[in-house]
Parts: sequence; structure tokens; C-alpha cells
Amino acid sequence: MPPPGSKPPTIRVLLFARYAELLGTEQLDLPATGVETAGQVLEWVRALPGGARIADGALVAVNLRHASRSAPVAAGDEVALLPPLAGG
Amino acid sequence: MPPPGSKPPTIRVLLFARYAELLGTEQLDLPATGVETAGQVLEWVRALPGGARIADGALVAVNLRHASRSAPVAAGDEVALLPPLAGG
Amino acid sequence: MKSPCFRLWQGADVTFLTTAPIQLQLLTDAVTAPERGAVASFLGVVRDHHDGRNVLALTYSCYHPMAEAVSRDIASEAEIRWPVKVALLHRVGALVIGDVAVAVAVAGSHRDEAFLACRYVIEELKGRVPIWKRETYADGTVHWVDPTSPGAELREAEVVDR
Amino acid sequence: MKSPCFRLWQGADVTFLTTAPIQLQLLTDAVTAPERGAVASFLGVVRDHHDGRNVLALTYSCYHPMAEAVSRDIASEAEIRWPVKVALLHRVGALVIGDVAVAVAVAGSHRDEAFLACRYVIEELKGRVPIWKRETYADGTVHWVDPTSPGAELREAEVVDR
Repeated sequence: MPPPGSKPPTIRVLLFARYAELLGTEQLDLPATGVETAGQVLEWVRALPGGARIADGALVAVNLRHASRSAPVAAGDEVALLPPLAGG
Repeated sequence: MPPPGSKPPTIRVLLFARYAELLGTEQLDLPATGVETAGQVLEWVRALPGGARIADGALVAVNLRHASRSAPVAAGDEVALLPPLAGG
Repeated sequence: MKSPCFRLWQGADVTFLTTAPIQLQLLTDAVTAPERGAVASFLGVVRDHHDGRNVLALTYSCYHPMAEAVSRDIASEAEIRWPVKVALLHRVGALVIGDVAVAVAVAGSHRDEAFLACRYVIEELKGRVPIWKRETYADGTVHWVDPTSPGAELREAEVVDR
Repeated sequence: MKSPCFRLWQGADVTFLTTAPIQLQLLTDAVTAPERGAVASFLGVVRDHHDGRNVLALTYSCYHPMAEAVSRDIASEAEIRWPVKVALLHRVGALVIGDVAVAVAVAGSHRDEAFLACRYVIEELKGRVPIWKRETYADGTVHWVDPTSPGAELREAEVVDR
């Protein structure tokens, strides 16, 4: 739990590659209140300016591992939206 | 055809690895007369001192390629008897 | 707009990622042992074309801590499934045609397991490790490669001016 | 008795055989090209045991001109069957534990064909290229390895004193 007087609890949202370009940033902090799943984080980002072009099928990761839309998230978690992978 | 006065036509027989040790030599010259197949070359070598321990299933090569027992051979050919291969 | 992450992150592990040229022999040496004499390996080398267009240059970016974590997962999975030792390394940053982008080396006692595990690692790496590739073409345009949609990014006019 | 042929033959091709240490990168470099970015390779490294016995040293001998001819056949077969470029190299002579005995590198446009062709080449090499291995054990005995009959050469007392 954050100490009294610190900023409200948030979920750290990371954007990469084309998604970072679409949103104009690589990092956002989403107020955690009322956010329960990774899918809700994705919908929140897609509602931002530029976010509509993030594909419905975007990959989502929670705390460094791939996760489903229904994966639970909470304050302090790191959620990443990943464009189609192109390594290798 | 060999020029007059040269040695009689032969088949060059090569032995390798354990077969060379069994026969005590790496090379034999077999008079070609009456020898028609690779299998006959193998039987000739197996009848030599030390040759009986050459396996019935020895590999045979004619002129640098694997060959069946029935492969035709003639004077000037190179026939090799190959113990089980162990490359790699 | 911040520039996308093409560098490795300060403080994160760098076991499976590198910005330096990849030398396959360092990986094969790392996995070979007296009891593991069968070594299968794979190299992915930067090609000069993509969807019929000439590639001039490219840059790999990554989600560094996750790429490390998932690479470690994949190596562990292979080592649990087969009696092998795995090494893998992906290069990030600016690469040129002919550079090695990724290398996998797997050593075991037998060929079967070395080949199967090597293939497993490269397939899983491509499907799971968060790495992205931005290509620059001979006509000056740039785009993010999307292997899930061959050619689609061109039709969708996702190409952006640099 | 003449000593078995552990040297390469004067005048014969030496494309696929060598008495010097094998460097995998020379093979991968030889097959990689801008249009062939997927490179699968295999190394066979000398192990320290065989049928439960400790190997001290070993020597590979070969039927040199046939080994070259058959190696060339195998590379050609793979290059006809798949759109790939193949390099293979087998070391002969005296080797020690940890030395690379054989290396295969195959480059293609796609992983599938590179892996399939690499596997094809090493399997065919083992089955067709005339090379033999004489091992010396910790107890001083020596024998010719027979992969077709695991352990049989020991039961048959084929071990010969050096």
C-alpha cells in the first residue's frame, strides 16, 4: 500500500512499437479504481486519442507474462499492450 | 585394355578399418577373370586368411559408390569392403 | 512523442538480449559438454527483402524485462521437456543486412532431442518474446513488421514517413 | 601390417573432409546469403564415453575419395529436394574429447526447409559416408566403433591391444 499523501494507486500501462507511436507515448498511469481485468485496461487505452487503431486482438501482458483479457489486475501491476511480435 | 606385356587385368580391392586389420592389408589386386559381381569379390576376400571374420553383411562399394552384391564389376574397377560406418 | 525503446533497459537482466553482434560459437560452446555431444543450432539473419520490397535498414526494439523473462521461460521449458542445455540470444537495436538477429543453440546426448528442442525454442521465441522490427525501405518509407498479416501493413497504409 | 588410413589421400578432393579443427562459423558464413536468412546447423562433438566406457582418445579414418563423392551426393540431394544451400565438413585423424567431429550448416529462406535439410544431411552422412572411428579406452584397450551393434563389439571381444 502507498504511504498516506502519495499519489492515488495506479496501474502502469506500457505501450510498444506501433502502439507507442499511435498513442504518442510509451507509458501511461491508469487510476486503478474500478479496473479489474487486463481487458479493461486495453479498452481504456483504446478509448484514448489514437487508441482506436490498436487492434481488438492486441496482445496483453501483465507483470512480464502474456495474459488473457480476463486476467486480474490491480494497483501496482504493470500491464503492457503488445503489437504483433516480430522477433527472430 | 592394358598394353601387351603389362600385368593381367585386375580388380583393385580396398579394405578399411577393422577389415584392413583382419586381412593385414589395405589393398589387394584380384585377377578379374571370371569375376562378374561385387558379391563375388566379397566372397573371394572372405576366403583369404583372416577374411572369414568379415561379416556377411559387409558394405560394398564399387568405384566410390555404395553397391549391391549383384552390382557388375570388371577389370579396372575399384571395389571396397566397408565395415559398419561410424562417422558423425 | 518519445522515441520507441531500441535500447536495453538500465538495471534489467541481459542474459538473452544483446546490442552487440552475435557469435554463434559462444552459444554452442556454452551448451556443449562431454556428455552432450549433439548440438543443433539456428541463426536468423537479416534479409534484404520483405513482402517484395528492398530493405535498407532495420531496428529491433523490445520490452526488455519481459523479453528476458519469457526467454528464460522458454529455455526452461525445453530443458524440462528434453534432456538438453539451451542457449538463446536475440540482438536488438540497429542491424544491417546479413547481421545475425537471433541465435539458438541446443546440446544433448542425441540428435533427436537437440533438433526438437532447438526447433521448439525458435518457434516459441518468435511467438512469445516481445520484440518488434521496424524496417526502412529503399523508397524511404518505414514500417513495423507484422508477421501475422503478410503484406497487410502495406495495404492498410500503415507505412509512416520517417 | 600397414597402418589404417587416418590421413587424407594425396591428390583427392578435400571439400568435405579436414584434418584441422572445425569452425562452425566458416560453414554458416559459406551458406548464408541475403535471400537465405534461416540457417540450421548441427555439430557432432567427441564425447567422453561409449557404451559405458571412458574414452581417452579416438581416431577417425576414411575412404577419402568415396567420402568426398558421397558427401557431395548428399549435399546435392538436399539442395535438389529443398531450396537451400548446404555445407558439411567431417574431421579425420586424431581427435580429443570436446573436438568437433562433424559440422553441417544449411541456409534457406524459411526455417522449415533449413531444419529438414540439415537433419537429412546429418542422417545420410552417418548412414552413407565411409568414415570409421577407433576409440582408445581408459583401460588401454582399443576398438573400432560399430554403431549398428551397440555393445556387441565388446561381447565379441573385438577389442585389440594397441
